[in-house]
Amino acid sequence: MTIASLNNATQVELLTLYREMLLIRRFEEQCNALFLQGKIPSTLHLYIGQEAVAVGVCAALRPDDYVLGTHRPHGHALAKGVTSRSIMAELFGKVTGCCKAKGGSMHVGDMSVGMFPAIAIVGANAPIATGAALSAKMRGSGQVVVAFFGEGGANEGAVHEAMNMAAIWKLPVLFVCENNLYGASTPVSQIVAVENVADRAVAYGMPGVIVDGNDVLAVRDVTRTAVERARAGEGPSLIECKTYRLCGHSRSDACNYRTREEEAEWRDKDPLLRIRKLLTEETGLATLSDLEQVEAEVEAILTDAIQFADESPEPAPEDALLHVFWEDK
Amino acid sequence: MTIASLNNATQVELLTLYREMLLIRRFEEQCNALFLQGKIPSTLHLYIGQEAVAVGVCAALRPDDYVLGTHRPHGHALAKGVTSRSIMAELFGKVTGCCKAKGGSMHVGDMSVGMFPAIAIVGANAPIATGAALSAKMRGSGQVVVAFFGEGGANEGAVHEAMNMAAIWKLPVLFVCENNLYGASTPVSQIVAVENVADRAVAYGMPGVIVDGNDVLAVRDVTRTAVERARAGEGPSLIECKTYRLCGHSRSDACNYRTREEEAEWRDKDPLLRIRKLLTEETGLATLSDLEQVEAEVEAILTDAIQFADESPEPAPEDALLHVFWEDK
Amino acid sequence: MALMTIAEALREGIREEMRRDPTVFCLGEDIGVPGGFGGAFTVTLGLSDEFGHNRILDTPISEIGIAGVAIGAAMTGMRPIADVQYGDFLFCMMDQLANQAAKMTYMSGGTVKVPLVMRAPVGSTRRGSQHAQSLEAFFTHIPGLKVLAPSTAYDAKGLLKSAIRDENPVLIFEHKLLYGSKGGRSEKGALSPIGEVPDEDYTVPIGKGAIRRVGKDVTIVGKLLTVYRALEAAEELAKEGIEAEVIDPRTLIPLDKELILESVRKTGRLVVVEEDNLTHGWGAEIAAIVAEEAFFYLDAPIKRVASLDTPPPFAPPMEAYYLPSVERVIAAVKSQF
Amino acid sequence: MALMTIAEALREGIREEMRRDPTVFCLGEDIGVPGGFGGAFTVTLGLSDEFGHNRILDTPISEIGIAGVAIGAAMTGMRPIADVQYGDFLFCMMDQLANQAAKMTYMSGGTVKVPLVMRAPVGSTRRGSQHAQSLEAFFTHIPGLKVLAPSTAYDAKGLLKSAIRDENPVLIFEHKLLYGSKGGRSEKGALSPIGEVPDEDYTVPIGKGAIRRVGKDVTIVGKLLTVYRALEAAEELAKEGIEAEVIDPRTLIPLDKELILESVRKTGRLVVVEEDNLTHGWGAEIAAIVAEEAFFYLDAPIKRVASLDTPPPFAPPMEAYYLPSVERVIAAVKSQF
Ligand SMILES: Cc1ncc(C[n+]2csc(CCOP(=O)(O)OP(=O)(O)O)c2C)c(N)n1
Ligand SMILES: Cc1ncc(C[n+]2csc(CCOP(=O)(O)OP(=O)(O)O)c2C)c(N)n1
Ligand SMILES: [Mg+2]
Ligand SMILES: [Mg+2]
Repeated sequence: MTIASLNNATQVELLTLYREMLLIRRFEEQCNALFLQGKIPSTLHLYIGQEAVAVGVCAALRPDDYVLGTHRPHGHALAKGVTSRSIMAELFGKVTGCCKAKGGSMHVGDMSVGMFPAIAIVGANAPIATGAALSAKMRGSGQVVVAFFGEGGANEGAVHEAMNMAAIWKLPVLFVCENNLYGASTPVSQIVAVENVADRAVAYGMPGVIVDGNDVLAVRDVTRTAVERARAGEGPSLIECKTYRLCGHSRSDACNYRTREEEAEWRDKDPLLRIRKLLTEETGLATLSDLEQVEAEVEAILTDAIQFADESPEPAPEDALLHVFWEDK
Repeated sequence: MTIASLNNATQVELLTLYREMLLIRRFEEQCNALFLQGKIPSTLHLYIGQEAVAVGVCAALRPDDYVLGTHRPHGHALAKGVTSRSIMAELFGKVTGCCKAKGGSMHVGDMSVGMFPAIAIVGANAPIATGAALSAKMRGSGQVVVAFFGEGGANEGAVHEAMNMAAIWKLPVLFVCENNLYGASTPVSQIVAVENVADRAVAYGMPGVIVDGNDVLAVRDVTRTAVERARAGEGPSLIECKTYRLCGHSRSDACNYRTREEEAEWRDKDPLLRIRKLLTEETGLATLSDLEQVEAEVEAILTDAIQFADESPEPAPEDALLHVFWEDK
Repeated sequence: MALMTIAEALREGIREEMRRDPTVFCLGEDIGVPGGFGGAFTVTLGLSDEFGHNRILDTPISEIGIAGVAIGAAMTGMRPIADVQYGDFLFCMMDQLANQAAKMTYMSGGTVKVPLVMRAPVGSTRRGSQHAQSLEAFFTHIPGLKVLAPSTAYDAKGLLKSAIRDENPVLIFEHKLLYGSKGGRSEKGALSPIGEVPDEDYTVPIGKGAIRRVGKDVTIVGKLLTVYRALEAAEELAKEGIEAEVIDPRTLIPLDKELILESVRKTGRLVVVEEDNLTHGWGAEIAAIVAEEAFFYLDAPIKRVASLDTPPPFAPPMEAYYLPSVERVIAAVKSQF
Repeated sequence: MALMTIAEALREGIREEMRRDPTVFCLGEDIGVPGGFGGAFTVTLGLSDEFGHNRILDTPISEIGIAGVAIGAAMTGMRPIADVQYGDFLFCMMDQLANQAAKMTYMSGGTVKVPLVMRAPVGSTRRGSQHAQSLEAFFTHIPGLKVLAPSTAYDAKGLLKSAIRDENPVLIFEHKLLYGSKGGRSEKGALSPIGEVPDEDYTVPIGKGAIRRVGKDVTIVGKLLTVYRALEAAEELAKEGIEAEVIDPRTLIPLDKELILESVRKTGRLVVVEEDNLTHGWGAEIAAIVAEEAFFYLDAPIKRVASLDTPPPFAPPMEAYYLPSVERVIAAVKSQF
């Protein structure tokens, strides 16, 4: 393994990326189980299979940069630093949740770590990201903003308006399209006539980059380039991450709109397998016991988060009346 | 003058194009005067300077093809064959108007000649055009649909959604962008970061064509190509016509956001001057007296239209209650 | 007669109309993908097997486009039935519905028609603020739209058929908890108002309400799910000797105003129950009509029971508190005596 | 004290707040282009001379984008004032306003705020159906938004300043015929409610209505232009011995309910006048509140005077018939005696 293929990542960095990806994977698997147990009353869109995108992108960000997630936001939120406890408690519908149980799965966020409340109207987060980037520019804060959206969401008018405005004002925002080949049940080939969503960047005069979304280092590196550009005042980028959802669209989805063969192919490209292999077989940077230690850390975090969520109190019914306006506290 | 530069147009064809362009020009000039005289109670967005676009495009259409206009629709409507009488009466607010005085300037249309009621919400006509094209395809009618919009309107989300849907379904629709350099007071350079609006066609996998919008033959010819493609089931095209509005955006616009020099330059490129020159000096296909005859014809049409409008009755106040639903007649 | 859920009844209604009229077609997100869901709530499930993918047309996620395409198709000889996965997304296509579809016939002086149907699920089902709203009041305020709200399988099919045959844009609101309580996509807390649906062709006329329970002491007007809340409340109230008349307008625009006024003239009391948030909600108009047109018959203040004036909250205890409960209906009625 | 039109008062209000607070900025179409219009109705005219084009930001024609950008900026430390050229275009940005701006604070459990101002002109002025609507009722029904409707220069400036300093999304409806009747962009039929505006800093509190005329026989509630229609009607009625109290709520959400209830308790009669179309309009809520909370004080049916339930027609005779006239207000009041 040459240094180049590691993209200069150190062992510590790689293990950190691995830990974050694993945390998301295990968090989502636990969610699924807890949903089936009736602990989570919310609907759920899980991030299984796409971990390298959120983790790779957020690895290239500063803590004070902003991320805007989607209806599938747990991965975005965890990667940006929202705690497992506060997300899990939110899903359980507990007052200790990151949105005090007002939001639920589709709206998790925590502005104190730069994660906007996630937005479940597909595409609607893009213009808000452009606005945050305008604000960063106006305030001279040097912050960069990331809007995640799917290849399905790319066809929303909101995304078009947002990209155009970001481009004309050269705003520090990254439009990260997670192309997981399906929007709910609909394959990308049915809803986009071009080869790549990134091809749309030329329509706005911004760079369009395509990256293997299951390769966390590759994602991190293209993001770094785009972030540098953005911070230098050179404007937005569109990054398309080719990936796959290794789970249903939402709960109770048997995925009959895709083949078992296709799923198997992508399971072989599982981003977790990939980074594990990189760390062990390919570079020898980590031993199996290093990985086990990471796994143990992750399990401890999740056990704690679940316990925390489980033991946290439910909101009082009348809490529904709070927070309609900022002053209602 | 070679045959090529005439694009095989015959004398009769050329004189017809000239007549239609002149009709629009004079119609709009009369509107302006009539507005100042208090005869027209409506707001007005005039088409002066852009005549070659509507006329060139519509010259490539069949009578049963559809056109969707904008807030600046008189030219589109006249070119598609709506009568001067019925448009003028509409502007006067008379029951004989093409919309029975319900619509006004911004909504003129007549479906019996394929002109949709114009839509004054910028960009909103594009998805409706896509729907009409879907319908044409489903009905197997062979009809083609044209949606006009400005370079300003190109930044509406509605246009993005419409173009994408038309592309994936290979629908017979032409998106004709009239780039007249300004959207109201705002110059195109401030709102689009790319050189040409037509560059956006690649985002949808459709052809993007740029044409001199003041050259009626050039417009007609690129439209013909796109129409053939559309009728052959090969899908939509985006045609950008570079042109200029030789008048204010709407009534009471002193155009102080652009220079008198720029205006003078474009006045030299006036599409009417151009076709006159082509007909006389360049090809000798018409004499000055031929042109004068056309002018006389146009004046007669307009005199009649104005008289018709003037003498037509106003609607009864209670007519306001009609037509909310189809059955309210 | 077959027993059907509302989802099934809607599906059969679409099927029959598509068989009858080749210009009828469906469009929407995930409505016909092989192996897919048949729309968010299974209404179009299996229809592409019979009608193919040209007539059960899957769209990109482009709500402006879906509405616009439906309008353009409707204006040129087709009869589209458009599906929006959650009513909340109607806001994304609001311009197309409010400024285009609703006004086209009028602006054109009655020269064009827009015979489209738009179906939208509403209701709060633990999905948080953006997948839970009841949006009826936004659309009943737009002249040029007809607005339907079926609460039984019989009405769902009959009204849908009327809507498809109507020459105007018709919006049908369907409640998520009324589609039926079985199947993979069914919702927690769903009622299963399985009902008899005739095998032969029938329609339910647009503009006619229904009396769901006869009573003489108070008129309760509900719609969609709150019809059932009202009926439950009425049963409780009957135990205490208060006989409530429960009215289901079924059609919100045009409204069967006389049915409500007649009932109030008899009972002297009105309670309006709806799931939308209270202020400037649909119920305000019902109250205003009665306060003008049956004023002298009223024996007690008009009461409205609705959701709180908050966005829909996620957590179940807050959601339950937010929604109009049977208890709140009972309390409102009792306060009038 | 200076005499100002509403357009001037708004402009001065923006100017003062932009001087006071560097986070305040304006965005919209054609608001600051040199040589341009200063917005569709001159409110921002000249402001870019003082504040430059970064703070008076011209946007593309992208309403979703304008609203979204305002939200994103507001959530991250700025205080945007967004301009929509005609209120009708609010439908294009409806999702951003209704699903995003209004719900963000709530969905986040009160952890984020969205201090944005959106200004929108309303009213029918011979432009046809898509440039004439009064959209208040759509937005007063969305929990999480504050909605203002100033009808005098004093209130316009004072309320705008309160809106800019508010931590929530605030929508300000301005009537095209109230901006002032002079200048190149003024409208036919415009009133010129030129009023005194203090030179020193002042605000008008959000949530406080105003009694524009004191009376004892009937309460007329109007807003924006219909305040003036109501006042005119009141003068006529006074000639016949009927003394009307005219109330201008100024703030639609939150509403100064007590002011209205108190007046109705005194007069026993209520007429609500608004320019929006009648059915499910803003006035329905006012009627519903009174029919519940002041029921026992009412001596006559509650009347509403509004535009017809049609889209706005173009031709002047139809437009005049469509709009709520002084005559219709007078007739409504008289019907109560
Ligand atoms: C405006 C809007 N339309 C439709 C939906 C329903 N919906 C939720 S997720 C989804 C599919 C999204 O596909 P994509 O953008 O590719 O993201 P993915 O789910 O694949 O992550 C749809 C249609 C929505 N939430 N918002
Ligand atoms: C959705 C919407 N936003 C704004 C407007 C107001 N408006 C009318 S015309 C216009 C400029 C349009 O520019 P462009 O699309 O270039 O067309 P042009 O006027 O140059 O023909 C604007 C902003 C509108 N009518 N609709
Ligand atoms: Mg996807
Ligand atoms: Mg233009």
